[in-house]
Amino acid sequence: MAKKKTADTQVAIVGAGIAGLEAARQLVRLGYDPVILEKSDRIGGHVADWHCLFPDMTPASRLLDDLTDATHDLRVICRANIVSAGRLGDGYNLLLQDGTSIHVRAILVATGFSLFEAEKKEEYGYGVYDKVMTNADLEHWFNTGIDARITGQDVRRIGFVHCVGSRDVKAGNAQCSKVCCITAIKQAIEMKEKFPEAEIWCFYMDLRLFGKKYEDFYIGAQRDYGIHFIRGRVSEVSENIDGKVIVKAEDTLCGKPVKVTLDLLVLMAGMVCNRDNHPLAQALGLGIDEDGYFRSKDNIASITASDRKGIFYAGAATGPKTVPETLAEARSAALDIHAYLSAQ
Amino acid sequence: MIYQGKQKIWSDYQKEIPSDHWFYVRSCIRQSFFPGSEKWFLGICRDMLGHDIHETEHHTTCGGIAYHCDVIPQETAMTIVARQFSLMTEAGYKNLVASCITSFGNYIETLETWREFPELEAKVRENLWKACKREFERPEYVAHASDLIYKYRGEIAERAKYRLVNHETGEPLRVVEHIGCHYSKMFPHKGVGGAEYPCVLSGMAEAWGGQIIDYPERRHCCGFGFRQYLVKANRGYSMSNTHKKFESMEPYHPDVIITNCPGCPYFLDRWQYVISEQTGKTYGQNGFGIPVLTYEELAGLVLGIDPWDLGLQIHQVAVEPLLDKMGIEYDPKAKYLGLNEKDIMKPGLPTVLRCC
Amino acid sequence: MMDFGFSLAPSSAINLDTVDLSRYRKLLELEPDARICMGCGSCSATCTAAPFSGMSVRKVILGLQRGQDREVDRMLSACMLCGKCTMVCPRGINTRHLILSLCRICADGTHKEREDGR
Amino acid sequence: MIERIPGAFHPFVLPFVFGMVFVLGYCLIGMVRIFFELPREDRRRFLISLVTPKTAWKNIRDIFLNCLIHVNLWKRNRVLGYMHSSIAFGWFMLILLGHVEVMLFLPHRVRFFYYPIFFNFFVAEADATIQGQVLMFLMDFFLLMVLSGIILAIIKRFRSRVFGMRRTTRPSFLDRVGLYSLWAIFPLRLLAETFTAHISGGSFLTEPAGQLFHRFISNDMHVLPTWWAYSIALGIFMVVLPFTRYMHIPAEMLLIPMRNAGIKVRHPRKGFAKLEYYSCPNCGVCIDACPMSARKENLKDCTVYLNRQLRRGNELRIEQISDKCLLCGKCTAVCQVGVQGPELRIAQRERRAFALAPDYGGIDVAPMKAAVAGKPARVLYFAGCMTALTPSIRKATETLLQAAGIDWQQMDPDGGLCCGRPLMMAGRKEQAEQLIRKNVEIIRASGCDTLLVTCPICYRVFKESYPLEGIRVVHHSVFFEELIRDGRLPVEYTSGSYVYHDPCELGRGCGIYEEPRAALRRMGVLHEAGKHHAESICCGGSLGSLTLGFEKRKDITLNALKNLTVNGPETIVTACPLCLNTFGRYADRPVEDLAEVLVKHLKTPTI
Repeated sequence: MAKKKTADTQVAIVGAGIAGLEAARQLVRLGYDPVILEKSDRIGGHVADWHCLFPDMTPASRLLDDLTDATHDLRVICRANIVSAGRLGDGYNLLLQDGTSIHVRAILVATGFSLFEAEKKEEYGYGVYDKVMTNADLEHWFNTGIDARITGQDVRRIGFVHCVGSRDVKAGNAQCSKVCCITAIKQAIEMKEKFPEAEIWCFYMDLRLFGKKYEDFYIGAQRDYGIHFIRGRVSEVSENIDGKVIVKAEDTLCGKPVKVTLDLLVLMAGMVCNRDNHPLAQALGLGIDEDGYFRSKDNIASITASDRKGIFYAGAATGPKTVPETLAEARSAALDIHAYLSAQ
Repeated sequence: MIYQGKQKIWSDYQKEIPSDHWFYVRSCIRQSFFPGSEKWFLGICRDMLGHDIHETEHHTTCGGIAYHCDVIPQETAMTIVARQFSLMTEAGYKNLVASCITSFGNYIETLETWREFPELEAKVRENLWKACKREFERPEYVAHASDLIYKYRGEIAERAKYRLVNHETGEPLRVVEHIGCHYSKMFPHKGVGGAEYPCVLSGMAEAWGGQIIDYPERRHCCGFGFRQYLVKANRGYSMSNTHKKFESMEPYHPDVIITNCPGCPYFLDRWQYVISEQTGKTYGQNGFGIPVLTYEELAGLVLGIDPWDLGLQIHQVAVEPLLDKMGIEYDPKAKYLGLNEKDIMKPGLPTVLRCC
Repeated sequence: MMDFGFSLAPSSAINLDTVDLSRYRKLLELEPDARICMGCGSCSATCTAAPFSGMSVRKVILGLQRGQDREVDRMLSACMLCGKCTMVCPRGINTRHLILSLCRICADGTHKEREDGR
Repeated sequence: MIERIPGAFHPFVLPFVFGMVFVLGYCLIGMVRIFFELPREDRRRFLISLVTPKTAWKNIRDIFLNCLIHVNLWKRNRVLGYMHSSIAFGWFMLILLGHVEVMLFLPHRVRFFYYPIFFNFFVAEADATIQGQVLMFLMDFFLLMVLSGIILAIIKRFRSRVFGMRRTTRPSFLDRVGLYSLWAIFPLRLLAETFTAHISGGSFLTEPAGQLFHRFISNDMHVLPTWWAYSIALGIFMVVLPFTRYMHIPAEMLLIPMRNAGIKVRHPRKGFAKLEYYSCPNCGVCIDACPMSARKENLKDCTVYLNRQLRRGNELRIEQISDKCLLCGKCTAVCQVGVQGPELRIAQRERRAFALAPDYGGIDVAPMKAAVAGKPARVLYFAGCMTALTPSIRKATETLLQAAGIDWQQMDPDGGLCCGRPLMMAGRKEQAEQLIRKNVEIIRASGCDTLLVTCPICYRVFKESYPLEGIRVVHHSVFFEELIRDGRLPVEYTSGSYVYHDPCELGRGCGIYEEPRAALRRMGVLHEAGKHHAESICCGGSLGSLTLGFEKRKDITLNALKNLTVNGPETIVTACPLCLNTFGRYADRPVEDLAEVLVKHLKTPTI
């Protein structure tokens, strides 16, 4: 049921992360010629920085390659900044910072999330202590092998702090980021494989392992990799004279404070709403929830619909999502757009 | 430790401290523990640097000790605070500077509480009026005395006679800074540099040539804990906290500890003696302890004020090793000579801790 | 030593740097499944001995990893080996054998009273 | 018959004589040692039993029926039965008749114990008498019988499946030496007697065979070598016997009277235990019977291997085998000798050193005593730990007690002390006794005359180890069956079909098989499982096993379920909370406790 491509059936996709790219791929299949607006200078979003994806340890690059191959011929405008948007006819006119004006009949907001700035949790010393890094830094190291914080083979004790900037009212984000528990376990296993002699501790508040194969990951981490799990939030991190980090937490299951000296501490920085949501919401006239994510028309039946006609959402623009959820939502949004445009 | 990382955090916690016209409120206990400190605060800020700092003899306790010992309710504490504000209003000042960290915390806590619950402020105004027919304006700015010295650290550095540098080796002295808990742990934005890496004292030490040590237990409380110390049965717990700090800083071989709280220097100083008696362990070089100074005393030393005029002979831990390192000239014989060369008597010596 | 009427209090914190895990490691040789405990507490909830003693297999497994040997022994000596904990364990840990193995590990002389760092 | 060899001696008898003296000496010393390893009261009991006519007669009968005729084996497998009894009984008869011959013809040679064995060598047939002919006929007949058994044994060795045995043990090197020498004895005897048949006479077997041989070989040069070979085969067999599985032959002859005297395993390695594991014939029947054999990795953990390792003193394996076992008792039920696998294992577990011994001294039973004493009732119901996890049993039991108008109260409404049986099974007898003392206090405080239990594990220990004189300990299956019979629990017959699973502790443990079946027959069609009663298959959940993990028990349970459902029952019924829990996990059809079934069939009283 491919439709004939016409100039005014154009759809603008804001954000060239996996949600935007997947939606673009589906829209192309449906016969549209979407334009992708990306604020940074490259496509792929956060997944482009990731090494492997749980639960099957699929290389992130494979997913991205598939997506970029399928959207290869599309027009992607990088470093795009939507200055204003106005209703024009049955569509919208988007004005970019460089004066480019794009007329589209539907907009897909796939702006994703921002990674919580771990520096904000000052007590964890990210950016201050030599051996504290984030989950994103670790993925970068998996990809490139370059990080001053991991030197040589002498990494014998590693800690993972779950919920950094998630479920933390003081850090301005009360939401669970959904993926950090399983990411921590994934990364802990990867580290154990790289440093088999290492002892690894995961400090968690709750383990939220809801997805397919996640529990297997958890049991595997315990049984096969001997990773230790301590139920308790890290309260403070210090640095000792050797530059190692001393982590203090309460083992809430034991009811006692614990202290451990580590060679490396990985902070599982959570997902927070995209910092640029606000200006975009203002430009497009969209609602923002208290958590800073875009407000869907309905959180059960129409997550991908906005309050405004012709504007749709996909992926983490509306809240923390896993990769498969994001992809599914992107496909769903593409169908919604198709239905919307076909009905006009 | 990545210094730039700390600076980045400090930049988030800078206060615009007014440069002049302060109403000074003293501490209950500092005058007896470290009698030179408050005297020289005024001496330095008012007389040397020429700032307008006013104090009144009508000032009383802020109620902090009683409040933190669970002896009086918060409403009472707030009413006492309101009276201090009324004294300030009466004297025509808008900026309050407290000598005591607990007072500072108490003032800030009171103001923040009133901000959240205005009805409490109304109640306290009523209480104050009923009690002593007084009225007050809220201070525009509340600072701690160390904030002021921090602000004037550059001016002091310009007039410095000595620097925090080992005059023989030229190496910077290793300085441990200890911030009173009530300074910024309750309201990080009210302290210079926040709660995790406060820079109010480290800023002074660095401005005067010293090198700050970040040891693992730097955040830890000195152990005073009000109730913990005041009840004798709990004193071991109080001391254990201090002990934990010393054990943690020991590997860094600090030359001096500076503090900005009335209780902390007292406990960090006196417990060194008790710990040495109980465990046989001392933390300084050659059997000495680590000298513990208030920021005013340190400023005084840097400015070349005679150590015995600063009251350093009142300290349990001998300060002479520090004076020697800084190259400060002093008369050992004058150590126990008081006003008008009156002999204030040399105390008995501890069995373990070396004091002379 | 001078008597001040008070003295340094031992730390209640568990120092994972100094905790003696030899018993736990020995246990893992005999009962590797001790690793997969997720601390759900089913065992403690169903325990026949618990109402009389505070016995908890969950705490035993945890205590071993945190060097709480004294507490572990106290709990172990309350176990009646009824096996209900094994029946309810969602992870299928052979808790009954775990307890028996632990009782034996002490016999091998590896048992040391050890509290954090002292 | 006249003596052919003057002096009644020839050097070829020496191997036999040496072997015989060795084995007799060895066994005698062994018997004495075992006797003195028994505790003093057991020794007394044994001696008294030997002179008590009733047990003495029983001993003779049991030894004859079991050791010679192998009646139990006949019942199980006729071919195997025949094989064993033909060898054992045939051989026995050869020896007996040999002696008869000697006594009949050369009574002065009786004192040469080798004489009857090599009778045909030493004598020449002077005149054919009827007696002689009959004896010679019998000798040939029993020799043929033994030979037929040996042929079967050889076939069994290589094709055990023909005899219905799926798995059997692998003989050790010495076992093989013993086996081959045993196989060789009788063909060699046949040869020897055949070659001497023309001198010493023979019957239907040896005589024609002798004549046949003489057609090819006319001189007697080969006569002596065959007698040598026969003697050597006997000698080798006797010498290796104490170190092979054939030790079971003499050991069993002592085991039977000791068991009849009521002696039990008290020490893991000494006395009766030693006798038990020496009595194991290594036949391997227990391998197929063992429920753990559902998993291949457990094949070497059944009782026959325990016995073998006990003899070898392989401590590591002894511990592994002892700890893994479910203690279901199936091996004992199928064992021809009756080796008590579970008891032997518990004894090994008891031997283990534990630095940490539980101590229940701190448990205050006063509140529990006060609670039961507060409302005395005739029947005290002890639900037990396991029943707390299967509340359906407790509820059904309560309903039935109510319906029957029983004056009852529960002993452990808020959870009580453990009965102690799990501790016993783990080999921690002293600790179990602490719990027993405390529970007895509570039971006594209640003033009950009947202690009702729904858990066979508790039932067994209450029965066996609790000093509860004057109080009837009864399992609910028995108790409710009685009430049904007395008409106090009217039940309806419906179209349902059931299979009853015998819980190990209730069936093999306490001998209760029929009452639950009788109760079920009143409510519907009762099917039997493939293996049932004493040979029922453990559910796999048993507390007996210390080391079997959750995953590894699954196959055992599935195998037991397969056995239960061969006749297609709608519902699996058991009478044990642990079986219920275990089967419930994997069963493809409802699994219910007898009490639950009863409640469903309870006739509502018509008013």
